[in-house]
Order: sequence, then structure tokens, then C-alpha cells
Amino acid sequence: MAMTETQDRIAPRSDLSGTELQDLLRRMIAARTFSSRCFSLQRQGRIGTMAPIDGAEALVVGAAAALDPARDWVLPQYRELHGLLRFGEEVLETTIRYLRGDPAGGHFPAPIRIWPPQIALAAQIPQAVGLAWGMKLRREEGVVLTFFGDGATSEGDFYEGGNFAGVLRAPVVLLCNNNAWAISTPVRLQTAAESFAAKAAAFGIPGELVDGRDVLAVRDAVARARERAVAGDGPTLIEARAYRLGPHTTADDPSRYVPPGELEAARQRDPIDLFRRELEAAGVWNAGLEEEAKRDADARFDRALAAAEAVAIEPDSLFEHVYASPTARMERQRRQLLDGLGDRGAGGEERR
Amino acid sequence: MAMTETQDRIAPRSDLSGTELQDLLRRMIAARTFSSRCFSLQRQGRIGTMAPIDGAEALVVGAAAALDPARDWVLPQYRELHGLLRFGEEVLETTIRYLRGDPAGGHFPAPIRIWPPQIALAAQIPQAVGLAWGMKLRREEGVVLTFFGDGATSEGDFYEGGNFAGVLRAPVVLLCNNNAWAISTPVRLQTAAESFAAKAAAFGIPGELVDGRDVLAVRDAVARARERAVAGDGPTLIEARAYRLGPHTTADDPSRYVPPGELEAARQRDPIDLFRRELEAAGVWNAGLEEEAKRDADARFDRALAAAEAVAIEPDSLFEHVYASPTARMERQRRQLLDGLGDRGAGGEERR
Amino acid sequence: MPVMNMVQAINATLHEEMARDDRVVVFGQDVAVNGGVFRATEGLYDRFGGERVVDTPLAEAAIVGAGVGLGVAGMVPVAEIQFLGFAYQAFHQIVGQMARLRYRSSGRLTVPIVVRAPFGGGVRTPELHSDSIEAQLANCPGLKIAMPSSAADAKGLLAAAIRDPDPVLFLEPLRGYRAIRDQVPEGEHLVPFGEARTVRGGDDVVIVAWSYMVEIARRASVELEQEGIAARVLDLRTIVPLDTGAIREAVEACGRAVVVQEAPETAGFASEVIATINDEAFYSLEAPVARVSGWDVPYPVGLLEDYHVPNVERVVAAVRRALQ
Amino acid sequence: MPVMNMVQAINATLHEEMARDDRVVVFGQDVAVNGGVFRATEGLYDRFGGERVVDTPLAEAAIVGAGVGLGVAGMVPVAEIQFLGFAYQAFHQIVGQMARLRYRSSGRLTVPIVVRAPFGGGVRTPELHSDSIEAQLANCPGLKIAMPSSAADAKGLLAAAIRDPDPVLFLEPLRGYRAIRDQVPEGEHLVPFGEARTVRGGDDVVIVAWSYMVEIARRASVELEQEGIAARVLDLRTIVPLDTGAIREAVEACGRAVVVQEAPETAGFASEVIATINDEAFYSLEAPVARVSGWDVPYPVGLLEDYHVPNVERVVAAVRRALQ
Ligand SMILES: Cc1ncc(C[n+]2csc(CCOP(=O)(O)OP(=O)(O)O)c2C)c(N)n1
Ligand SMILES: Cc1ncc(C[n+]2csc(CCOP(=O)(O)OP(=O)(O)O)c2C)c(N)n1
Ligand SMILES: [Mg+2]
Ligand SMILES: [Mg+2]
Repeated sequence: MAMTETQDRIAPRSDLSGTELQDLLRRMIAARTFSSRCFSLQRQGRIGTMAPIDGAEALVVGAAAALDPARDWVLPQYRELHGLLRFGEEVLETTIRYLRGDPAGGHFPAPIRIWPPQIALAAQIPQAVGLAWGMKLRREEGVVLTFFGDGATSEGDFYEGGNFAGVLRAPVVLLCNNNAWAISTPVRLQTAAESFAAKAAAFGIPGELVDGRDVLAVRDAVARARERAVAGDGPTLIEARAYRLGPHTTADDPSRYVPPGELEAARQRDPIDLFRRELEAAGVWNAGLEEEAKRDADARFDRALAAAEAVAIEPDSLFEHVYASPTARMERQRRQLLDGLGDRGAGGEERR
Repeated sequence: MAMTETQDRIAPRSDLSGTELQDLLRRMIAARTFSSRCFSLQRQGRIGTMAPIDGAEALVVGAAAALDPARDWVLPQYRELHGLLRFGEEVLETTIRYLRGDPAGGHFPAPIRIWPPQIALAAQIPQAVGLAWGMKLRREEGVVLTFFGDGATSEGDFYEGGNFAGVLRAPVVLLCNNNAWAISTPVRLQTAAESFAAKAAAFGIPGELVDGRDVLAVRDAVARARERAVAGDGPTLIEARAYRLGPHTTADDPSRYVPPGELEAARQRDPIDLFRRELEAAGVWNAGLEEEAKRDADARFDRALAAAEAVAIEPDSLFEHVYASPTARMERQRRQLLDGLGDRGAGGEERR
Repeated sequence: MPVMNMVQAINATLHEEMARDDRVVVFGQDVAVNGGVFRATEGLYDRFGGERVVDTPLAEAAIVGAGVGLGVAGMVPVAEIQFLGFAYQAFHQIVGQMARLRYRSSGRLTVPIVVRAPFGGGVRTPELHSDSIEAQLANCPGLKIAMPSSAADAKGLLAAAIRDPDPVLFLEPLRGYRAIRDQVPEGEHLVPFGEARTVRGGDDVVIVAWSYMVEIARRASVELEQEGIAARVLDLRTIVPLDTGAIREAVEACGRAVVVQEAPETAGFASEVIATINDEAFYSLEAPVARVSGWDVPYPVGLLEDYHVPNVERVVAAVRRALQ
Repeated sequence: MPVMNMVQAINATLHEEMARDDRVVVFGQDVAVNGGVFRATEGLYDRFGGERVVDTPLAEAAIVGAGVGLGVAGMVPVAEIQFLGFAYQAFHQIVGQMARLRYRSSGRLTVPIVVRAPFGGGVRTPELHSDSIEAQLANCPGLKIAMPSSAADAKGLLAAAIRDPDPVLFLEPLRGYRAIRDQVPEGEHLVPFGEARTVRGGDDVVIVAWSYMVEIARRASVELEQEGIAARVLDLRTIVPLDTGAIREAVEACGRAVVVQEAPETAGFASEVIATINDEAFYSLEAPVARVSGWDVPYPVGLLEDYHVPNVERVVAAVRRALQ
């Protein structure tokens, strides 16, 4: 496929090389592949509840592409991890471990600058602002980007954090993944605001609405926001508008609430399809590359899964990382746990 | 003073009669008098910490003037009560009882539609929205108005409540008393937003900036907001801009942080002086009326204070109004308290 | 009497109470069209309409705060917090506001609200979904806290909560939604607050528990019976108000006690039960009260939760300890 | 050794720690130009400048949340919550986030933050300013909780808290800011966490307390001495970690115990102390542990607070009860 490697840019849409464009599409395909594989694992009972990325690939991959993994931090919500492998291949294994319920699943190994998924909606936003503030105090070059959903914007933490960011001029990018739904709640019941980007007015910071299905548009918007942040001009709120192309999580049944036809219509504008068509038209993509991208993603997933599932969990790892060192009471509890277990493993009363 | 009673309106500034205009000024003078009297009581150790109204008289009295006390509810912060006697003369006695530390000080007797002062900043905002929502569900005619400070707008409750109000189209008026300070924190450190009114964009509701020193302007703005609310057009955020013409509370020393000259400059635009001059110029106010207004306010305060201080507090009123009826454990505790007291009164270890 | 699981009993009770009293309003995240993420509010939206069954924005503090206002307006608010661990987001409204408005207004403004929330582990939920925080709430005067362990009690306590003039937290064991099934009385069924229930008789030792831990205690008691140990099981049903009398009587009768909670050990509600036993029945105690708890760690991830949540084995071991 | 009141000791310690470690950042409401509403941060802004001493917007959750981020960035955050009752606004960030980031990230991301807050009654503050909520926080694993009762300990525990790699809540008794005065060691002075202090000796009964209640216990002990009763006073200093060994030894030595707390009785930390005594020293007990608490009511208004907060008389009465 060396042909495409030498392909020209698809001006005026982007100043990226063909290779770079391919790389974006590959990452999007991989993100969906990884996510779908996890969905199946959940159905097989091998991992817990998970939130598929479907529909958010462009906005996650586009945002990641605008960041500097050596300098910038990402604070995810919970739907983006499969699209963040630009920060390191280990992101995938860690994510699988997270979904398996492995305590180390929240530990993205250094130097990967990714925080654990955030379950408490919007709680990571003030943290992202504080991290950015700290980087500014330490005169570091990087920025912090945090993802959150349309639903998360209703939480006090979003507003308090956004307002803090404005006052502190923290180098942070607040990226709202507006996928039209918060579980079953549509955006119109989430806010009467004109857009989520419009909420930037409450913080006195720039707000930008971008097509979240367009990986290049997202990449550009985040790049601009990053530049402003690094230049000392403070935070940006970006609303990337897309659509959740599936259930909220493995536990959700959208047929209960999504109006008939809406999902099908949204699938017509699947971000992967849109970008694939564009690259095909520009001559930098073809069926062979597609095939290869999928095969590659599957292979990587197989490797990561094997590694993740090979991990044995020690029962008393319960007591680790609560504090730098456990309290005396916890040590007593650890002994109680181990004494009780003997060599019989967990009590597992449900199994009786 | 019958002369002024027949005086004409001061068009084009207002469609109010001379009597009505005098009434507004009398209420402003009374508010400041009541507040100053309380300040002195605190210095004498007769009441606890209090927050003077100085500088907020126009915005409180103006807002109250636009409401219908028989139908509308007010949820105050803590600085407005001395200006809310339009809702009933008993507001004053209750307020003094509140400041004395009398448990009934939060009970504005029916039919007065005022909630107890709110100490936890912004916490009353979602409550005001819920109350308005309930009134709408019950097809009542009234609206809810809540006061809160510039500082309170940084709390999650302000944003969550405002956003709820927008979605529910609740008949509520959110009135921000921007007095330039939150204790020692100036507005510029509170938010980078252009104004507090601009935060309405985050809720998709109208936001209006009004001169909080101008009682007529505030009255008009609140009247418009009330009309919209009653018509089913939902909430309004109003920022009334004034200046805190004194310490935050009896416990505060603003000379530690207010830039020299700023307070003096603000005093040049004291809302009472501004309105007095305007009414004098229109011929509806004079020194005699001023004198009478102050005398009247003092007399009312004396009466309210005497009534408030005549109240004897039963120690075991501690256990009342926690629940509709106390739990068995509380009844046991009540007996313990009374047994312990014997006829000696409170133990008062500090007095030993 | 029909057999129902707990979530069915809750759903049926919401239907009955909404039909009985048109002031009842159900609101929260995903409770309307979707019928709640566990189907607790299934069918309410279709039956009672969008004014009385409302999907709110995603903001727990505003859900509770708005509920306080709704209550003062004369409605009977029934709010759902999707998982109790997100009640932390609303703690200031629950503890500082909802619990205190009656007190702050000396009885002028009252809030007959119920805040429902599922909690507890054992079903491999993501973090924060499983936290047992009842002790933190029990330390906040002005709240009542109901924690049913059976479908029948879920009905009787929920109906009582909705009719109660005070704010009630109604905490539902996630693990019991489908796993707990029993006969539920038809029609009007009210379980008064502050009355514990003896789930199994016995005079050798009493196991005090609430919510899903009652089920664990019951199974332990069945197992112990085979060893000839008669372990009484006392279900507190509501932790505020607390049935001190029932605790005293049980300890006086048995002389030995075990308290089981899912929450972390330190400052969990089991400590309060032990302190209450100390106050009320110290001289009847023949051995220290044994305490079985979650460990002093954040509620753990899926692969570790079986090592964390008290199970039958740990309760049985604690009973043996208490009998020494 | 200079004599200082508690707020002076806190202020001096903040000065020393900021001078020692330039990663220390102090922030919160009114802490910079105003020096804190109780002057705890007086002089820091002038000395260390506006980058390290920062007035934030009025938002407790964001103060704590931003502190978490600051900590990960490599700073040593020292946040002030103006009154502990407003920590409710930040409960989700304190309990769900700050306390758990080390755990959630399996040690990758750690937060050496201190959150300081005054609390407690006796000084006629407005509502919510006086709430004692330590038990609610103690039920949340991942937090350490220091509650000094003397100026010297305020210094030693605050310095230890700032140097501790984990999140610490440092709770300061409002009433003690000026009323508590004692000799404070100059220079480096660290009080390790989890080591209780015997404030007064005695073998007839032990009074266990923390924070300002230690002072009440001490006065009660002085009064009891005149009746010939030797009441030992044990100051827990930190409630998490808890010095279980010191509690056991004291109860073993005395056989009788009283626990004093300012918080409401139900599910207060006194219950945990009693449960711990039950676990550790049951067979040494000659009588039930007596518990002296605030009542199960919201912290009351000014004219009632003297009837609510435990005083010397109530402690003395409890000691007599414990000695029966
Ligand atoms: C504070 C909090 N409240 C409630 C929930 C339960 N919950 C999980 S996901 C979700 C919807 C989130 O919607 P959105 O922010 O739009 O993100 P999306 O899942 O659509 O990507 C809800 C309500 C939660 N996780 N955290
Ligand atoms: C939630 C909360 N946090 C902190 C405080 C402490 N506090 C009392 S008044 C005040 C400043 C309030 O400023 P603003 O809202 O502008 O009202 P103002 O006093 O200026 O009228 C602060 C921080 C509080 N009462 N509530
Ligand atoms: Mg969404
Ligand atoms: Mg202000």
C-alpha cells in the first residue's frame, strides 16, 4: 500500500499528509473495533458494563491528534478510551483491565498522561482545571483536555470548573461530546441553552461549536484551543456535536426511547463512513487499506486481551493504594480477610 | 404632608404616583434604619452576626415593589430582609428574632410568603425553581423571586438551578445582587464572564443587567420578568449592580481589602441619596418627610425589638420541628436535657 | 398474595400511590420515557403523563433542591437518584437543606419528599454505584432512612415514606431488585417506621442487619441451625428512627449479638448499633458484639467485590466468635 | 516556647511550611488579601505572593476538585473551606474523588492535599457554620482526619498533614481559635498521625474526646479530681487513623469509659469509639461506656446552643454514671 503513503494533501480541507490522514482513519476504525470487541466480551460475561464509542470516533481521535502526548494530559469521561491509543498502545490493555474489574485498570502506565475513566459525571472537570492551573504554576508547556458528555454539562461541577478556568486562565480544553443523549434523556430536556458551546459565556471564555462527526474539524478546533492555552490565553469550551450510534451501555435498550428512524438517519452520517468516503475520493484510501486496518485492530485487541486476562488478582490487593501505606486497622482487616479465606478463595455467598 | 400626596407622576421616569414614589423611598429609608439599628444591637451583644443592607436598599425595595405579596414567594439570601416589609410588618420582628438566635426567627408567619434567610450560598436557587415549578403544576398565578449575591453565582447550585429553570420554564425570577464583593473577593476574581446577566446564556433564558442603585429601574425589570413568568414564558436572570456600602457583616473589616477611595466613591452614588434627590427635584419629597420617615422607622423598630426580646426560649424547643413528631430517641434526649438542667438553666461550661 | 421481586414491588407501589394521591410527582434521571434504568418507574409516564413523571436534567443537587421547593408548593415529591453514590453530588441539598427546612422555618415550611436510590454491591457495577453511605446520612438529623430487605417491606415502607410528612431517604438494595422475591400484600399495606422485624427466631445469638445484609444474615442463620445454633435475625427496616427497644429485647434474650453491614467498618452504622447495645443492654452481654463489615477501603472493582462484601461465611464465623 | 492561641499556631505553621517547600499553595475563599476570615492565612499573600496564595471563586466543590488537579500537577495544595458545614457542597469531590484518586489509579495519581476547615459550636455563628461532621467523613476510606485540641498539636499535626502523601482533612475548632492557648514548640514540630495523647492521667475512668471536647473533658477531670475521682483524658488527635491501642490500654487500665463528642448522637464518631472498645476491651469494662453528644437535632440557633453542645456538667454527670 506504499502508493498512498506518497499521496498529496487533500487541500483545502486539511494540511495533513496522506499518511497522516490514513492514520486518523485507522485510529477511528481501530477505536470502533476495540469497542465492539469489548461489547462482545461483555455479552460473554468476560467484562462488566461498558459504553461503546460508536459515533464518537471522529471527535475522540480528532482531539487526540491535536494534542502532544508527551506534554498534555487527557481526563476522559468513560466513552473515549478506545480512541486514545495515540497516547500509548498500553491504553488498550489498561482499558480492558478496567472493564474486567481489575484494580489496576485505572492505572495508565507512565508516561501515558491519561487519568482513569470518570464515572461521576463532570467530576473530572474541576480536576482538569486544577491540573492545568498547576502546570501553569510550574511553567510547563502542556495543556489539559477533558472530555464530558452533553448530560454532564448539567452538573454543578461543569459550571464551577468552567468558571474557575475562566478566572484562573487555566490552559485547559473543555470538550463536550454532545451525542444527543444522556442515557434516555435528549438534549432538549438537558438544557434550554442554544448550544452547549453557548455556555462559555457564563465563564467568559471562547466557546466553539464544531461538527463532531468531522475528525479534521475537531482536530483543528482542538489545535486552535491548545494554541491559545499554551500562549497563555486560557481555556476554551468546545462542543463537538455527533450522535450516539448505539446503546448508552451494554445495559441499555435505546428502542425504549429513541424515536423511530432517528438512529437510522444518524447512521447515514457515521463519522467513519464520512471520512472513509472523503479519503477514498482523495485517493488515499481503498478496500485493501480498510481490510488491513481492521485486521490490525483485531490483532492488537487479541494481544491486549490476552495480556489483560492473564493477570491474576490478589484478594488482598483490596487494601493497596488506599493510602501510601495502610492503617493499622486495615492491616488487621487484611489479616481477617486472609484468615477467613484460608485456601478456599472468596466466600462467594451468592454461589451457595 | 398632604401636599405631596396629590403630586403628579415624575414622567417619563415612572408611571407611579407621588404617593407610590414616596412609599418606595420610605421603605428604603426604613430598610437602612432597621439594618443600622441591628448593627448597633450586635455591637451591644444583643444579637449575633448580621449583614447590613447598606447599598442594596434600592434593589430589594424595587424588586419587592414589583411582586404580589399575596401570590408571590421570596427566597432571600441573608442581606435583604430589612427591605422586605412590603410582605408584612411582622417581617421585621421575625428578622430580629432570627438575628437574636431565636429558633422561630426563620418562621415568617403566614400569610407572609418569605422563606428563612439562606446561609449556604445559592442553595435556595434550585429550591426557588422547584417551588415555581410546583406553582405551575398547581396552576397558581404567582411567581418566585430569589435573591443571591455575586459570590453565590459561583456555586454549582446557581447553575444547576438556572439550567433547571430554563428547561422547566419555571415562573421564577433569579435576582443577583451584585454588590461588587463577596466578603473580600472582588467580582473580577469571581468570574471572567462579561456580566452575571450574561450567564443567562448558559440557561437559555433572558438575562438583564439593571442599575441596582435605581429603585425604579429594578422595579421595572422585575415587573417585566414577573409578567413573562406569569404569562408562561419562563424564568429571567436579572443582575442588579450596586455596591456594598459597608462591611460584609458585623464581623468584617473591609479596610483590609477595599482599595482606598473606592468606598467613598461608591457613597457618592448611594441609592437612597439618588432617589431622594430625584423625588426632591420632582417636588414629592422634603426634609419633613425625611424626618418623619426616619422617626417612623425607628418607632417600628422599637416595637418590633421589644416584641422580639420579650420572647422566652424554652431549652427543649431544641427538639421541636426536627420532624413532625420527635423520634423515641429524641424524647429520651429531651428527658436527659431536662433532667440535667434541673432548675439551674443551661450548664454553660464556658461560664465556669 | 402475589409474589414479586423488589423492583416490581416498588414499581407497583409507585403506581398505587400516584393513583391514590394526585399530588405525587415522580422525577429524576431517565425515570419517565425509559421507566428508570432498573424499570422501577416503568409505566408511570404512560399512565400519569409528563407533568407528574418528569425526566430532569442530570444534576442531583438540583433534583433534590427542586424537590424541596415542589414539596413546599404542596406537591408530594418522589425523586430518584440513579445510584446512591451520586447523592454525594446532592449532599448539601439533602443534609443541609432538605433535612432542615422544617427546623429552619420552625414548622412553617415542610417537605414531604421521598428520595429513592439504589445502592450496594454484588452486581459488578462501575465505581461509586455500590457505595453504602447510610451511616453518613444517619448522622444528619431531620432525615428518616428506610432500608427494606423484602419486597413486602419495600411496598409497605415506600407507601409509608410517601405519606410521611418528613423527608425520607428510601434506599433500595440493587442486588435485591431481582434476587429478592416474596409475597407482597395487595392493596393498602403500610409498614410503620421504627419497627424492626424478627426475620427468624432464635435465642443463642441475634444477628442485626438491614437491607440486603438481612438476606445474608438469614442464610447464615439457616446454616447455623444445622449446627444447632439458633440465630435470631433482626431486620432494622429503618435505621432512623431506630427501634432501640427491639434491639434491647433481642440482646437481652440472646446475650450475644452480631451486627452486619455492607459499608466500611469505621464509623459505619454497625457502630451505632453496637453503641446502642452498650447503652441499652450492656449487662445482658456475655461476649463482645461481633461486627461484620466491608473493609475500610473504597468500594472495590468487580474482580474484588466478593472479597469485600460480607458473605454468609463471614457472618457464620462472626457468630461463632460471638458464641465463644 | 512561645505561647500561642490555636489560630496563631496554624498561621505560623502555614508560614513555616510555605517557606520550607515552595510547592505549597494556599487557596480558598478570602484567604489571600484578607488573610482568611479568622486570620489563619494572615500575611501569607504578602510574603509568598499571588501565585501561591490565591483567592478563588466561591465554589467549594471546585476548590477541592482543583486541589486534586493541583496535587497531581506536583504542587502541595492546602485548601481552606471557610466553614466545615460548606464541605457538604464539596462532598462528592472530597469523598468520591479526592479520597479515591490514589485507589482509582492504583497509585499512579496521588494527591498530597490538605483541606482545612473550622467547625464546631459555642460561638454563636449562623446556621451550618457549627456542624460537626467528622463521623460522616470517617466513614469514607481514603481520607485522614486530624482534629487538634491544642495549639501545639495544631502545629504538629498541620505540618504532618502538609507533608503527608495522602489527602488530609484538618478540622479546626472554631471555639478554640482564640480560647485555646498553650506553648508551641519552635521550629520543626511534627505530630505523627494515629497517636493519641493522654492529656491528664487517672485510673478511675477514661474520658475519650477529640478537638474542643478535649478541653471540656479536661475541665471535667479537674472538677472530678476535687471529688476524688481520677479521670484520665485521652485525646484521639486523629480519628482516622485511630489509635486503637491507646483506647484499649486506657480502658483496660480504668475499666470505665466516657466518650464525648459535639456531633449528634446517632452515628457520631463516639459510636465508633464505643464499637472499638467493644472489640478491643470488652472484658475490661465494668459498666457501659457513657456517651455524651449533641442531641439528634440540627445544630441549633444561638439562644439554644448552650443546651446542645456537651458541657462540663454533662461530662461530669456521665462520668458518675460510668462509675456506678
Ligand atoms: C453524577 C452522576 N449522576 C448520574 C450518573 C448515572 N449516569 C451514568 S451515564 C449517564 C448519562 C451521561 O450522559 P452524557 O454526559 O451525555 O454522556 P454519554 O453517556 O452520552 O456519553 C448517567 C445519568 C453518573 N454516572 N454520575
Ligand atoms: C456555600 C457557602 N460557602 C461559603 C460561605 C461563607 N460566606 C458567607 S457570605 C460569603 C460571601 C457572599 O458573597 P455574595 O454572594 O456576593 O453576597 P453578599 O454577602 O455580597 O451579599 C461567604 C463566602 C457560605 N455562607 N456558604
Ligand atoms: Mg451524551
Ligand atoms: Mg456580593
